[in-house]
Amino acid sequence: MSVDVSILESAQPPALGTGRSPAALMWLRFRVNRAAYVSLIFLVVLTVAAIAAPLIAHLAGHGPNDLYRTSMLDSFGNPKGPTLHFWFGADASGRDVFVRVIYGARVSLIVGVVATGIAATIGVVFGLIAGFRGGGLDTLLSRTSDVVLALPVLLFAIGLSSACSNTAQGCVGGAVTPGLNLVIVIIVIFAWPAMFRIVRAATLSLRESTFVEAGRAVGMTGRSIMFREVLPNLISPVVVYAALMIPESILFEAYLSFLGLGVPGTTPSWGGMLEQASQYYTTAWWLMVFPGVFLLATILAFNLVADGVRDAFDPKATK
Amino acid sequence: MSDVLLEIENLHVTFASPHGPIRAVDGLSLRAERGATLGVVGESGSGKSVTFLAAMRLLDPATATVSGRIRLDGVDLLTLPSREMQTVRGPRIGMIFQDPLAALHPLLRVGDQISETLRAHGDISRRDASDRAVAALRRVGIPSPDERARQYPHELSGGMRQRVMIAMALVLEPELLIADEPTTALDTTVEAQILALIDDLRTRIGLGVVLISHSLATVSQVADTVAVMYAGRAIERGPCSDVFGQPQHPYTWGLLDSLPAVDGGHESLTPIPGAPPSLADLPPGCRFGPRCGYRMPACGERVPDLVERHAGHADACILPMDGREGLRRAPIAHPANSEPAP
Amino acid sequence: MGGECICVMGRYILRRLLWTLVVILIVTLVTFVIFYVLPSGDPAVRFAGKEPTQQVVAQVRRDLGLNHNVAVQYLLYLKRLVVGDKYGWPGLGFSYTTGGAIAPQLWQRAQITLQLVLGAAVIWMLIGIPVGVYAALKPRSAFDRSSLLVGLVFISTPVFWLGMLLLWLFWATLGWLPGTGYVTFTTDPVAWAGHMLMPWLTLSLAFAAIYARIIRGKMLDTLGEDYIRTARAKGLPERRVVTHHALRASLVPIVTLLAVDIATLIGGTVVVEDVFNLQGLGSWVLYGAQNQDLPITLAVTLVATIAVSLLSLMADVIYAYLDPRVRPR
Amino acid sequence: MSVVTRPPRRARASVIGLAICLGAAAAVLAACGGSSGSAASGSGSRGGTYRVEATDFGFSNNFDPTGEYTTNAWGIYRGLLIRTLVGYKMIAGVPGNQLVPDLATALPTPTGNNTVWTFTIKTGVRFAPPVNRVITSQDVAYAFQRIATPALAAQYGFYYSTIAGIDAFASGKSKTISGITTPNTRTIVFHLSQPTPDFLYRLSLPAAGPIPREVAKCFTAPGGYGRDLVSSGPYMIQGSPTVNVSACGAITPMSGFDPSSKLVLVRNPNYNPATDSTAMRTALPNGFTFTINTNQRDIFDRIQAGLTDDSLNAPPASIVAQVAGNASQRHLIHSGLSDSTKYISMNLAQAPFDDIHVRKAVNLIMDKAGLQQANGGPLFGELATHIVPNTMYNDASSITGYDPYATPGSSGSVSAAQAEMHQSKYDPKHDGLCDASACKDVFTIAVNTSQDTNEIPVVQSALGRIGITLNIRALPPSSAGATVSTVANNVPLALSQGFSKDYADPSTFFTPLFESSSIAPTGNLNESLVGLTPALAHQLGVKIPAGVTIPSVDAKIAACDAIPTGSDRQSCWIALDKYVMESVVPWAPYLTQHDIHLLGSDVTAWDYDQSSNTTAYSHVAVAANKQG
Repeated sequence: MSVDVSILESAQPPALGTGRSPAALMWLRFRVNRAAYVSLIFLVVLTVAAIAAPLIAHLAGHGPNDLYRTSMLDSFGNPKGPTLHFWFGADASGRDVFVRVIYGARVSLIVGVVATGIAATIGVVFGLIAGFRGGGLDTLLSRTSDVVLALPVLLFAIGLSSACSNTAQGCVGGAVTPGLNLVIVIIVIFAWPAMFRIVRAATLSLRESTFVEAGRAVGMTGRSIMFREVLPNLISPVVVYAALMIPESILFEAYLSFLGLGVPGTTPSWGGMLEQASQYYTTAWWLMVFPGVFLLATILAFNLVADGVRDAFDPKATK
Repeated sequence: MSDVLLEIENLHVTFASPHGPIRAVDGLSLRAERGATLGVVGESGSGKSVTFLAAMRLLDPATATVSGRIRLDGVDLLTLPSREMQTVRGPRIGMIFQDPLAALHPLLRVGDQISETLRAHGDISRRDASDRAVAALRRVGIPSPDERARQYPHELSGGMRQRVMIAMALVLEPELLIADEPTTALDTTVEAQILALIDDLRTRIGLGVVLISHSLATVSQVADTVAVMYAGRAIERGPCSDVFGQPQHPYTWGLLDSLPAVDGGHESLTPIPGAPPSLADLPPGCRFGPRCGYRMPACGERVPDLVERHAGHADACILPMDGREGLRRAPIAHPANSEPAP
Repeated sequence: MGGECICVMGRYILRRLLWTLVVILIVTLVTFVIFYVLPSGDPAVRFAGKEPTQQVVAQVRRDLGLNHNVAVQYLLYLKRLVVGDKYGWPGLGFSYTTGGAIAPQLWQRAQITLQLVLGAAVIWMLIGIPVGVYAALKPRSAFDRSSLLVGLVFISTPVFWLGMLLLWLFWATLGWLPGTGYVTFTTDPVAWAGHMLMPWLTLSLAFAAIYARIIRGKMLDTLGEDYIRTARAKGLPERRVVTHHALRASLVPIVTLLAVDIATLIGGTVVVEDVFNLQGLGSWVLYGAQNQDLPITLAVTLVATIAVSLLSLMADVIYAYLDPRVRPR
Repeated sequence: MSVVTRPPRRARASVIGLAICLGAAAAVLAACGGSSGSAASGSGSRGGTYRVEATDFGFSNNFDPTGEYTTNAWGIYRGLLIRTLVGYKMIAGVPGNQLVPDLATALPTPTGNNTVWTFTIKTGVRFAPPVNRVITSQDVAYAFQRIATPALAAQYGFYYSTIAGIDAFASGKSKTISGITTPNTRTIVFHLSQPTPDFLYRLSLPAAGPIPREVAKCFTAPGGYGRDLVSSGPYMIQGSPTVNVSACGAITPMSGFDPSSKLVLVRNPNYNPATDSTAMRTALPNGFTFTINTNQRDIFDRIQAGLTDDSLNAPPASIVAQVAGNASQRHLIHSGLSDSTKYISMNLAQAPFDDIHVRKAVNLIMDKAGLQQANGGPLFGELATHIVPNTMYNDASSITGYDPYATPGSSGSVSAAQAEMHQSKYDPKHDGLCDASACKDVFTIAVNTSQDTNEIPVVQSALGRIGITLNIRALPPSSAGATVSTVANNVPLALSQGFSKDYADPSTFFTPLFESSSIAPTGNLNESLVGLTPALAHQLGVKIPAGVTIPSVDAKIAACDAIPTGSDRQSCWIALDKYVMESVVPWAPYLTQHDIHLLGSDVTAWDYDQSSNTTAYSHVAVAANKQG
């Protein structure tokens, strides 16, 4: 509050971390954040479960697309709730919700990581080029990102999804087919501009800084300055923002699936399961609760980890 | 000069920080008198502002620990219930700050900021309050105060803003005005005007003034009494003319030597070598010791007390009294290994 | 001075309005292009009945105005927008699927969406401000930390899931609240509020968390400002220092944010309207997009664009009113 | 006929009894014997308002009868607003599909080899306000001029293409339709350019009902007249009398109809019951309201609370299960068996379905019981085993029980299917599985509505047992329809397809679905491409696999269609039905859906209109004292 700032400034820097590598230091700072640490453990367990989904399905005795319509559906086709053998109950086709929830983690994790990876890469590369080169290329890329952000997301997603669903080939010569592939494409299209802007702005300010000047003075080429001098200095904002993009991508996938634009129902996904649940939630709560809790927990965990990553990179950011 | 208004006794202020406690003020004792100006001088971080923020109880209790006594007319402010403290701030003590642009609320008209003070401390109608605000502006010499009252801080000049601050601090006619670096952000001509205004008000309404400044020159213009602070302690205190005429502490010497002479004829400008110590990690003994050109082994043993050596003039240095004047003229070249010359 | 100020303001507003027109042109064009570049089948066939003959398809194509090339169609659309059509002004045309005029439905649905969004905004401000302020007054306290964590949970909760969860709990299971659907305020104010409560909450919780975070940050910054120290030094009661001085300064930048968020939601409450069966703009644009009903899609896109432009303009004007420092001089 | 972009939901029978007792819904069996089922008893009293709610009217032509092509509208027209020359009794079952005279005094006997049809119009039948005058033969003739006006986009105008001179009128070469003459105000004669034995059925469609020229001439775009429809039936749109029809410019929409919110019908003061029969219309309620309530769940809550009486939407299986399980509410469930078939469509020009053995194997492996359950169980539909629903055959005895692909429990037979697959060219390993690459990731269009989505895993699981794996795109109904009906998309397999009759002659199934002439580049109904010739394939961008000849049933359809209505014609269609199922195998049919209605407790009489596959509005009654 009303503390004379100079007092704090005159204090010595913390003794913590003398003689440790920056990575080890960050890990130390990350581990201090208990919520982030627990979240990371949860995500690791979830990832292992997703990879081992066939094994878990085998142990449960039900495949993700096995139908138990005589035992788990009533004569009206309504699903039955959790039992000893169907821990999370059955869905409207008599499939094991537990096994499908475990399989569903695959879609969320793949979308979160792959879409973010692609979008972040595009954003970083374009941002570096635009910020460093400037000129017409910068204008072109910046305007493109503006236009993308102005696109009506839903309309575009629905249009792209139906246009690519008309024929067996999909669209863009078979490069984009409905399902996971298309979902990732849609997310990437709408996610890269934000990263682009961050990297571009950071690059612009770095371009004027002394060490880049120094690089030029010793005769480094533009490209090597860009990758050897500028890029390393961008790692912190890029990693921090990319960490935040993962939960956003997962949420985006869930929305698309909920609106029927996501992966087809035969591939278990949490958003898709929740879409089905929306028809039954008043009578079959288990269809909504289990996939939803997993979805929430995963997004929350990624958000908490992102918080932890930000603190680890920039301890001053938290107030 | 016997009418003590504010008396600070053995004040300690400690801030909690991740790197250990910071002892910002450490056993300070001071007095301000009615109708007189006390100048408090020191580098930034010497604890001069913190002392008076503590007196106003404006330090965050979550981070600052305050002990000792601060008496206003004999009443200890530190133990006063916070509700009563509110009736001290404003009606009894007014305070103005270094950067008037930052210290005035940017979104409120200056007149409203003054009348708000009035309304917080008395049952007064909106109209009367704004009339009195205009009058207060007029009193601090603001031309066309009606118009100015309706303006926002950013629309005024720097000097004008500080006048507004003064008007606001004095509108409730307090006994004491604490001016924390009131002229630092202003240019020299405006500084003179503001100092003259403060001095004028002091004589006109018998106000006690505490003038906090890092600048000896500023203080020397208006102060009756001067206290020099270093690293949370007063190291010299006395009537203005004595402190500037016969400074006793090597730090005060250093301060005066680093001052450009007004006549411009001084041959050398000598800055004090080194930097003030970290308040979280104070040196043993005299805090000025490591930077002192006259250091003796005994300096590192004990924190010297402030001792009154002439009438009203005290210092906290263990150098023998009789040789000081000579020493000041011939400082030793390498303070670190120095022995005082006989 | 005042007159000059108004004149400068007027020019600024005019410039912004012109820019809005440009944005409208771009956005409608983009919508048009998406509709034609990413078609999900021939719209004329879709609206030609169940067993269309080629003549009927041709006739429908003419009736829907799809027989012109895309550029001409777009220009005709703009012309009708400006001049009006047989349904009045602005010429928004008729729905391909129902044949009904767009305009009256648009206003009707816009009202529902506005009620949803404004109600939610009130709720998220009512939650966000006190939580943010209190957290800022006691930074790192248990309240501060837990409010951050709970806020993060809200931010991480998919809106559609939250909606279903609330419906399941309070409607299907406990029966405390009426379920999906909408009742007009004039029909029955209590039923209206009952039907809107869950949609409001669903829409507002994540925003409440975000706003609490932002307000906390702004308050922390503001509380460190010199003028807060001045206010305390004047002997103002702490409550007044917090509300009148700190909060006031902290909320000014929130105004812009709030306006932009509200504006974005006007075309973007798709999921909440879908879950709660509210026939607002969001569910309409979903319907339009899924059924290739271009006039519906265009109308909602248009309204959403105008809302974003006008509200952000309004926010700037309000900002200038609240913060004298940014007023044009 | 109608492609099911909207799932067909209509049917035979009346009360819950029949429908449920056929199935295995044990929980509700108890209800069957004692079900009082107020329905066909029809002992209601006069008065009250029959209230219907729907999430959506879904009108295809804004309620203008010239182009309107939805069952919901037809049910309202027939029962309440439009009297055609010939009509139906609007009751459940086979009798409900039999023609009776309505506006005409008698069913005519055609002359000139089914080409000349002469009708006499009853006296004293008058239009409702604001027209108020007697209906003449010119009003019927005018309806055909509207059908023939291209700008009005009559959506089933093709049914009238055999009327002499209709093309000349359509192209503007003639001011009148030469094949329709009106010797006097009560007589109308149709001259057909070729024999059309089922022409009477075609005249029973609502577009053929009388339309007053003085009003309708003012509407020159499709759908416009729907807002000012002038009734010839016992009810009319509320606000009709206040419409000023003195000049086209003065006409305003009738206040009782807002396509986005409501359709309110009140008694037509000009209706003379003496010109009608109670066998067709009892017309007991004083009025009808059709209100849009977009909240489906709310509709059924309101019905159960007695706040409304009926819905155009089918109740969800979960609600039906709940009501059926409650003895005191069970009687509120009523249903009819719709004249529709739900099926999986296979494309005869796409591998692996170009091989009849694969198509037969698909039929043999299909878990029809599972598909039935996915649709809500036996209460929601009967298993279909061939093309045309039995209710459309006057005498279905020779096809009842016919199931060329019967399997135990109708759950599919792996051994039978694999034995069939064994003979296929796509089983080179002869292991009974579809081994070829064409059998893997078969591009499949499905529908993403809740019930249709439930069918996907059932089909996928069944086909997996004969080695066929699917690459499924689940689309919204309209997108799915548009995708499948665009021939160039070459969709090999389409799930959740449905077709329902326009009138009760099997030609309305066979002609659009299997005749080569109905193959069209877009909006194609012959999705299996039965009768596709190499020339046509080339033109449409379809590549028929080498060595494959696609069977044609054109000649058989033409032969049956030439037989005058009667038992010979019926036998011909039944034989064709069996032939298609065994020798063409374009489909795997699985369900004839029940049209389930959950009724409010105020309903005292209810019946099912088999001709329209809707509630028989002309036979319902409500407890009059309870309502205003």
